[in-house]
Amino acid sequence: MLHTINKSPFENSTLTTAVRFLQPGDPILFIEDGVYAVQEGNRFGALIQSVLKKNNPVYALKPDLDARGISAVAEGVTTVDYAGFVDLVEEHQVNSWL
Amino acid sequence: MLHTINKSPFENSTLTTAVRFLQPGDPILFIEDGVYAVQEGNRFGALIQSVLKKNNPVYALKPDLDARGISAVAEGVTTVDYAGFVDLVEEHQVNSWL
Amino acid sequence: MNIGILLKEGPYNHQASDTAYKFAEAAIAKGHKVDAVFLYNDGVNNATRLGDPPQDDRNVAARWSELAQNNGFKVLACIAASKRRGINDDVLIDGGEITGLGTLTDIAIRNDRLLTFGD
Amino acid sequence: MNIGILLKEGPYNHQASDTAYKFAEAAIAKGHKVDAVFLYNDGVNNATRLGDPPQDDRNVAARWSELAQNNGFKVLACIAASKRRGINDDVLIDGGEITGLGTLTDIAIRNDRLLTFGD
Amino acid sequence: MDTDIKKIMHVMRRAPHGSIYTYEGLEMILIMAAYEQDLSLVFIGDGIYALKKNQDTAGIGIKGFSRTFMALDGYDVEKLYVDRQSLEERGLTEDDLVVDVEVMEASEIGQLMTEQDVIIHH
Amino acid sequence: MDTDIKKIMHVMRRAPHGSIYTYEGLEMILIMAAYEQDLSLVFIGDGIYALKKNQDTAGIGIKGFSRTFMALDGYDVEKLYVDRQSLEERGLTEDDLVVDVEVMEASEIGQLMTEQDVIIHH
Repeated sequence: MLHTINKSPFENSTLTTAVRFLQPGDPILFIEDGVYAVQEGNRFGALIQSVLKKNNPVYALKPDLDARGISAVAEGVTTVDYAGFVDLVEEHQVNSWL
Repeated sequence: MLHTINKSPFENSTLTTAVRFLQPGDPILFIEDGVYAVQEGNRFGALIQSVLKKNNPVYALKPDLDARGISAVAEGVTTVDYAGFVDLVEEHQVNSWL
Repeated sequence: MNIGILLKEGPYNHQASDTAYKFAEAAIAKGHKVDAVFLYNDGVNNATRLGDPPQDDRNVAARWSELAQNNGFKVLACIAASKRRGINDDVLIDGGEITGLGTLTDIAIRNDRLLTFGD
Repeated sequence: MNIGILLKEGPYNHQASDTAYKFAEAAIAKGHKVDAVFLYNDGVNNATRLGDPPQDDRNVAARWSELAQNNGFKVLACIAASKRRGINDDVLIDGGEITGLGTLTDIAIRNDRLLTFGD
Repeated sequence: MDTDIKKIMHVMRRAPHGSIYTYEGLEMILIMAAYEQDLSLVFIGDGIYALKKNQDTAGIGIKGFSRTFMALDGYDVEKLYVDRQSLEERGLTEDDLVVDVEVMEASEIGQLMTEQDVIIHH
Repeated sequence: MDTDIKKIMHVMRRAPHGSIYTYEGLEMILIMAAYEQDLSLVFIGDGIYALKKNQDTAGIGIKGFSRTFMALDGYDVEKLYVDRQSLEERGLTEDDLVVDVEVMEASEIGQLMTEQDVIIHH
């Protein structure tokens, strides 16, 4: 199950809520304002690392990172373009946390 | 300066952000989903009490409380109807935190 | 007291338009003057008369139209925000008008209060 | 892979419609079939052809209309949500259609994926 | 044929009345209920507030709908799950809700999510 | 007459691109700037991200606008205040921003708020 998150974790509880429901192996894809979660050096770094450690792959949509001027992402986060988003949807059912 | 807050503090950072900018004496009025902040016995009780202790009056819009089934509000919170909202606006300039 | 209202969300999807309306009603009932309601962002969607909500629900746009006409104010929709969202003179409620942000500036300057309602 | 898309926010105000469009484009480019785009909540505002954004900006509704017609799918607007918000047959984009929630249920049932975009 | 029955989960996440998502979500669920799929509703975060007893919307001029959740049973929609942590954080108990629900841990709900064909957040 | 000049504060609170509020807010500010009022802009929370350097929106197909903040100076809009805590929480410094701003404590910004005739959040 692919979880997409589109809200900034600084203003909205979506990320902290969604991670409670993650199952082992479920990937997360950050899109839109959600990508602020993976900016290197911010205070969500520990949360992102703990998700990765539980074998949940973490992705972020590169066009959304670029649009927001985020060039460095937290270690272990994979960036994908829209085609990569489609690839993830091929592999998984989708749970879009709005 | 009257501060209005219309977001649930459980999902959104608006309340915790807004209180950092409060000046002594500034009243807060909770409206719409903001009124969940003053439901008696929830985890924002301590924050509401600390605001009240700094001489910031706390109001909540009764029609919004009623709509959400909130009958008991935290101690020290005053409920007002739309006419009371108008009274507060007569007395203060308004800062609507969206 | 003279009051301007800035409304930043469309009807139904968010409570903002309902709260603004209830506030305006109460202010008028207490003898205050609502100078104008200015619609911005998705708020311009309050100005279309094409809405056709269920019979047992409120008609947000019609209600604004009536309150405005009965109390001598206009429901003003920002032209740039309106064009983006497909609001034009052909679909406008009675008492509605499409105008520029300069008008909002005038409203902010000439009134005792400018209240914002949104999401 | 057959894909249905559920779009819950209107154009411009939120990025949802842009992301859904970019995703649909990419899926089609990779040989997948977009079965339908279903508009719900304020999402129905994507179906009006009255929008007239600045020349240097994208035209969200026109873009959906074109993608739908070029790829054999419909942009479907929920009738109840549309009536509330003033979307009707007179303002509908080419490739758009007003329909019921039963159609969304069929889309959910018959496709390999149903993706939601919103706020 | 069982394989034609899809598992569709509706996730209610917003407080009622401040926005229309929960109300229009419920309208969607009522229609889907006629299609004999395997429907479930999950209440997470502020979504739980939609089930709060004693909502009286007369003062805000918006139609109430909490009682509509009581009608779901008649449509054979019987899987109503509530996230325990969301409930407790809000100082609420099952007695505060208009319908019978099953209170579950996030891990259990997360497991159910992985079994779904479609998940829609409202 | 000084008494005709109103103090109008615009509070930027949203991240850019995910929603239109900051962009349409900036359009409002550019018009208001022609009216010779006492304008100020305050960046709080995710609003700070609107000023982030090196935004490239080509990939999402939305027009960028961060450079428009650089034009404000030409409209005599020179009061740009940033909340220190919001900046630090996001791991950013003044060097990350496209324009010169004054970084202030929340208490100072709160004091400025009380002096305003009009405050508009975007």
